[in-house]
Amino acid sequence: MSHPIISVRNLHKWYSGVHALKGVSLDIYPNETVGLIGDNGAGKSTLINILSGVQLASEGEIHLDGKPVRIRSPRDAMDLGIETIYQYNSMVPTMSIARNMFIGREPLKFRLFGLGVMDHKQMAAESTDAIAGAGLHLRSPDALVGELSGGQRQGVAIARAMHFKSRVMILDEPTNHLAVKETKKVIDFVRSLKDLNITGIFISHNIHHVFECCDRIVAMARGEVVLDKRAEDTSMDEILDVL
Amino acid sequence: MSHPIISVRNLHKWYSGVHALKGVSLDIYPNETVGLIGDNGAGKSTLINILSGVQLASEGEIHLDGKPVRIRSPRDAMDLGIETIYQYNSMVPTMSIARNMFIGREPLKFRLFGLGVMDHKQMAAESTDAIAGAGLHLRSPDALVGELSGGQRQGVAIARAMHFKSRVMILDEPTNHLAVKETKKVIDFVRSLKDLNITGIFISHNIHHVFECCDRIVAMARGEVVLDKRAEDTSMDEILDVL
Amino acid sequence: MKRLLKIYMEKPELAALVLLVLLVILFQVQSGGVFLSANNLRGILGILPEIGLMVIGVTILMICGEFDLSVGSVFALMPMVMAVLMADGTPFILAFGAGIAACAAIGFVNGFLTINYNIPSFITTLGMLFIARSLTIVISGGFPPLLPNDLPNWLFTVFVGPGDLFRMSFVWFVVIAVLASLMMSRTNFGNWIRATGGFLPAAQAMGIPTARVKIACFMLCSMLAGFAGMIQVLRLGSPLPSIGEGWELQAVAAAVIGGTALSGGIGAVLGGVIGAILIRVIDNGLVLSQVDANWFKFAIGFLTIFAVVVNSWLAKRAKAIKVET
Amino acid sequence: MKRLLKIYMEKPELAALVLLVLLVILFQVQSGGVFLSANNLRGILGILPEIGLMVIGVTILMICGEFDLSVGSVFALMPMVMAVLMADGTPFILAFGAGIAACAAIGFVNGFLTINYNIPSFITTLGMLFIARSLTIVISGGFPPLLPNDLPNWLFTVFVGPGDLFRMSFVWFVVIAVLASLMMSRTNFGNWIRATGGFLPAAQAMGIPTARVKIACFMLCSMLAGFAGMIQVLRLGSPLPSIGEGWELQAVAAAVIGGTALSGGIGAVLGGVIGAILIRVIDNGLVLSQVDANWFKFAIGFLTIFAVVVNSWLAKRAKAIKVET
Amino acid sequence: ENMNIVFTHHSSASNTFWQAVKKGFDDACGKIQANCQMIFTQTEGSIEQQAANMEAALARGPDALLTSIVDDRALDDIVQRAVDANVITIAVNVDDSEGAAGNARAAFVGQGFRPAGYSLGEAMSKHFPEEGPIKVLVGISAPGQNWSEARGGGVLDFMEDFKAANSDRDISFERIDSGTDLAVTADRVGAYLNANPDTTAYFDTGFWHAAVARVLKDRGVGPGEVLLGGFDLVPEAVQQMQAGYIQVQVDQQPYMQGFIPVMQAYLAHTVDLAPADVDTGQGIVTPAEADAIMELSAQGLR
Ligand SMILES: Nc1ncnc2c1ncn2[C@@H]1O[C@H](COP(=O)(O)OP(=O)(O)OP(=O)(O)O)[C@@H](O)[C@H]1O
Ligand SMILES: Nc1ncnc2c1ncn2[C@@H]1O[C@H](COP(=O)(O)OP(=O)(O)OP(=O)(O)O)[C@@H](O)[C@H]1O
Ligand SMILES: [Mg+2]
Ligand SMILES: [Mg+2]
Repeated sequence: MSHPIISVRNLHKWYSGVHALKGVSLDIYPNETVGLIGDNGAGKSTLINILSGVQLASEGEIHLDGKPVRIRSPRDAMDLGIETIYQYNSMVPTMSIARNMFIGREPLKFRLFGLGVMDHKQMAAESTDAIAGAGLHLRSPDALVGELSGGQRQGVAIARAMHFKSRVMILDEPTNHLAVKETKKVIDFVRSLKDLNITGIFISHNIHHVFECCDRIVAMARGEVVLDKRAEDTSMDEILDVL
Repeated sequence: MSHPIISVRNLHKWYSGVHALKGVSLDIYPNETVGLIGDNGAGKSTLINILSGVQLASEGEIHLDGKPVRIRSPRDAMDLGIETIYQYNSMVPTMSIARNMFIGREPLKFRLFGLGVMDHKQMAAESTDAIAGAGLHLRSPDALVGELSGGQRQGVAIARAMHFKSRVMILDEPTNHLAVKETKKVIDFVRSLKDLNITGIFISHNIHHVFECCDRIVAMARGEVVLDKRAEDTSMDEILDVL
Repeated sequence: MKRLLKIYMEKPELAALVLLVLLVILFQVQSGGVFLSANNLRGILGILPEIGLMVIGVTILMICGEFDLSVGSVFALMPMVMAVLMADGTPFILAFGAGIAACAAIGFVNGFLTINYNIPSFITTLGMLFIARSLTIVISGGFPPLLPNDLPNWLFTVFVGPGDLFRMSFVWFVVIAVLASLMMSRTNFGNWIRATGGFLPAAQAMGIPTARVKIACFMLCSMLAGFAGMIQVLRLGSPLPSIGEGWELQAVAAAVIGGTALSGGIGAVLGGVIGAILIRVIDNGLVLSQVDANWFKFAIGFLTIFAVVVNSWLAKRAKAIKVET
Repeated sequence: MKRLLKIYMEKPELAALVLLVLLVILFQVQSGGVFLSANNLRGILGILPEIGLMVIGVTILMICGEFDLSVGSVFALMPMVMAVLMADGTPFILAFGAGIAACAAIGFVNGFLTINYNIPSFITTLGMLFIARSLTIVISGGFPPLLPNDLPNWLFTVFVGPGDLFRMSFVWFVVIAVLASLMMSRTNFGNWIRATGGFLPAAQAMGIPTARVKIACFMLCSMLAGFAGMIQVLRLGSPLPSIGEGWELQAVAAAVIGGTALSGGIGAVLGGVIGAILIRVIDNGLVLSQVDANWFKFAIGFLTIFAVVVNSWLAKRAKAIKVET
Repeated sequence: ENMNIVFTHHSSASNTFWQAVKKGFDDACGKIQANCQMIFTQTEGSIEQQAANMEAALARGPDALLTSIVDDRALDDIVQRAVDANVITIAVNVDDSEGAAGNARAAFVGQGFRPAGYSLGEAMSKHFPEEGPIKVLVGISAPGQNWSEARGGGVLDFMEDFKAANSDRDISFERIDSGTDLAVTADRVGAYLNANPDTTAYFDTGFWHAAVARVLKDRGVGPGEVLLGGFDLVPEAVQQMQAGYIQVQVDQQPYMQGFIPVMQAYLAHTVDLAPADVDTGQGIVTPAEADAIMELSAQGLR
């Protein structure tokens, strides 16, 4: 078997008075899609927030391609090729859809030390495409995100992540708020990650969805990994049991 | 058949440049549970926000028990016996769970013109019960809501609504963020509404859930009602078709 | 032990208390023991209730998510209304009623405009700052009337307590602070204020009459500021139209030093009180430490920032203590 | 047509423009035609760039979600630094560089403390207000030096344009306003500023270096304030340590009148500019309308609130227009 | 042992006039090797801050307290306590309007606001045109603040008297809120002069009319076409006197106001000589003296 692309060793996380991760170790292999499930408050979001640089671990190590890395900010994670869809929307409500799509990664007509003039046309065109690609029907890329319905917002977040495909893709409950068709699109997308050479981590409370699109299933409870099996080696019942 | 408990006539809603409800008419009968489904942005949340007083309709009428009513604020709706779980969490993150449970309906030891001294003990005890009743395990009722995981927060919202059972209960995508067991608890709760003499409106993108616990199914698309049938008279396929 | 320390340090108002003690020690040494002398304490405690009462109102309003820049002007307006009325022969108690009513009216206008037109209270109350100050000058005609001699000073400004250390105003201050503190922590109204400031949509969705709650806080804030102004005027014996200028920023600073968040929802009356004491102590201590006049403001600014930085640093330390709660 | 009206009215900066036109007409009539006379315009346009430049910085900082109360003091500090250096024989250009560097340093400290200790910028910059003012007094030793006679006034204060209507400072103002406006709407940096102020967690999650963006805005704000102060001193010819007192609140008011939200994320440079013009027009127009000295502040306060109320009312009307967009 | 002397007043450190007082105060203290402290307020004109500063300063038990008495009542009690505690107390710059009858202070060094305003008006009236209407504008720099209202009031008192004395002429006067900021005063008074080009004279209650002089120059209005007068000999004002735009300026000799009371306190402390009232000068300065003053002013002596 190949070497793990991400390898997490003995990760601990303390939030003030809460011990949210109690020594989590986990290996994720290239081009595999891992389904992460677990009770409410099990620590799933905490784990992936650490991987995507939103939070800092209190203890433990992260290795990428076998090399130890320090992920101190979301920028670090992105630079390492980790793209994330967060459980709670990471959209700026006072900005338009098109601008939200490209925050931090604006296409520039002209650049100097990373700053430059944005290409509004390209942004509008690409975001229209990306949103259509996610199966969403929206009025215009200039609508404010704050004026979208819950599902529409989630759809934009997904469209953004799909547009900026990366080496590793983390999706934290992406299908919440989504309607039937859009949910199907997301599941298909997750399933297609493998073909695109992308490693995926998919969090969901819907075991059907997890089994539909994941190769390996990791279950967490109370801050620890309690089950880690290939999808074909386990069953829904076993998983419901450990939770 | 009995008279409708809530009857909505020709409801229109304009958000600045968006015509979100285009003449919705709907009758809801006592002790029935209505499943409301529809695409993202169909206008479901808008409709129920109007029923629960969070938003004002631009046009149209609402009748309760056959009498026209004006619901100008959430307080009005509550006074009419309408209790709501919102799609986006209606919790104050900087306050404790116990305080959040009872916002606006604090048990008082002593009162004068509606103001008085809160009974902290009762609040702690009742909220502990309510949360356990919703199947949630939380550290203490004094934890801040802002420090809970996504599912834990949703659980508190559900516990609150279950605790303050009312005549009409509206649930806007209540199972989002919830883990398997908690989801089941919610479905059971919705199913039990009938026995408690409560009328329910249940919004979900999970058609299985809707069929599991609703008597009647209403589908919306682009601000209009496009299907309104009893659950036994329709099928998942028919519904997927109209959406 | 560790757990207690953690719980203690996480409360910003208690962190401010640590700082207060440190500063008191520093100034006591710096001033060669004068700082804690009865004479000096008498001076500090004489003024404290005036800024303190104002800070209580401002703190509550900030917890409710709003902001009041007009307190300094209301501080001057209320006693001027009283003085003008009393100069016309109105008895004290009626003049007092009229003054408080004027403050309540100003608070109401602040709240009504802010909520009804959905504009930032920063602007409403900034406008009111000018309006109330202007009214003060207009009704005084530029030169304030003299106060009559038969005022109930025994109720507000006489010295009481062991060694005549306090003025009566201090008793008022303590009583009102305790009541306000109880209101915030024990009554449902306090819960509503906190919810309204913490997350307005949630408070509204839960049926709290948020508009009325906010207006009530605006009115309370104005009335406390006016009451404080009256006490000062009784103490000084002269209704000056210029008192209270710049106090609005000091009051906000005191509330923030005591741990109240500018964005609302977080804070405690006790914190505001400690913040007010800190500000008075800094001011007085710097005078006693004979800081050079030109550097005086520097020291004030520096210590204000320092207080909040230490507060924030202590809270961070507390969070890092690993004890399960 | 209806749609255009709607789009137009929904922009708060354009609503402010309507108000501006109305006020200009009002004052023109009130003053019997003096208001728009060349002489009076020359007066308004002379002082406008100074408050205007400050407002540009404050607006951008507010869009970024922060707040600066120290601008008024920096306004005084920068020219004082220059004057003291020039009195020692430093050439203008070097003194200018040193002044701007001092401003940048102050902005940096503001930003660094605010972000690193996670404290409200209200407090950091309130402290800095005192500190910078104190430094201004300290370096001048209480007695400001006279300016040398060979200053490049032609670059900043000479009259230019048709009928000598503008000063050069106005050209600077327009150029900087246009550049700032373009930066906010066209560059990725502008996008970052707006995202940082709009919803900080989202901006962070998307990998924007929010700390650096905020610090840059603080520095920009301080530098613009200092630059404005220098222009004023060149115009008036004397570096007084007291200039700019109270301007910080005016600058915030101008930004809000122009539609910038105090909570960040919303606003436009153009709005701030219009707000600044409105404030100057109100001030000037009231003098021409011969408002009594005691009522002057009343009128200022009233019109400030009125401007924002009208703005908010127009936006509400616009929202109620039923046109699909 | 060295004397401890404190000086409290109602002005803030950015006020140039009071910096000159401070210089005199510090120089005098150096001469007698006293331990001296001048306490400014944080807000210009804040009497309540001044009172608080006085209380704090008294807690240290100084030998002498020098203070301005800007209000007839607000400081009485504190001064009385100081006197009772045997602190040598001298009023400087401003006194109780009833003088020694209204306040327990031992003596007064300086010149009252109101009389100063009156003499400013009187001195300026020599420049008024012999005939034709007279239109005067008085800029109240800080409405509601004693120093500004009193100075303005003094000018207006004179104008009333002048009007009564010249009942056959058309004499009018007006007050505006002129602000305490060079730029703001320039803008406001500039606007007023646009609307009322026939204005005879403008009086400022501070020195901010120096900026008005610049406006007039920018507009090409010659010196003397609008008469300007105000208070305090800051360099800006002296410059404009040299240029001819300012006709009369009231000076109170700030350096002297800082210096003299220290000497008096010293004598009272060492040899028990009672402090006596000192008038720090008639105070009216005209352009003829401007050049000489400029030199002193640059050294902070006037
Ligand atoms: N900011 C915080 N402060 C304190 N405790 C926190 C914070 N965020 C999360 N927690 C706690 O950490 C634990 C793990 O939370 P986490 O969000 O990782 O759960 P999760 O597995 O994602 O749950 P869910 O499925 O409900 O989203 C929970 O007990 C939660 O209460
Ligand atoms: N505040 C708002 N301003 C402008 N438009 C809005 C606003 N809120 C909702 N809308 C629009 O109204 C329409 C209906 O929104 P609504 O939230 O009712 O949809 P929904 O059926 O609840 O969708 P979802 O399943 O995604 O929650 C959408 O097109 C949405 O973009
Ligand atoms: Mg989670
Ligand atoms: Mg919805």
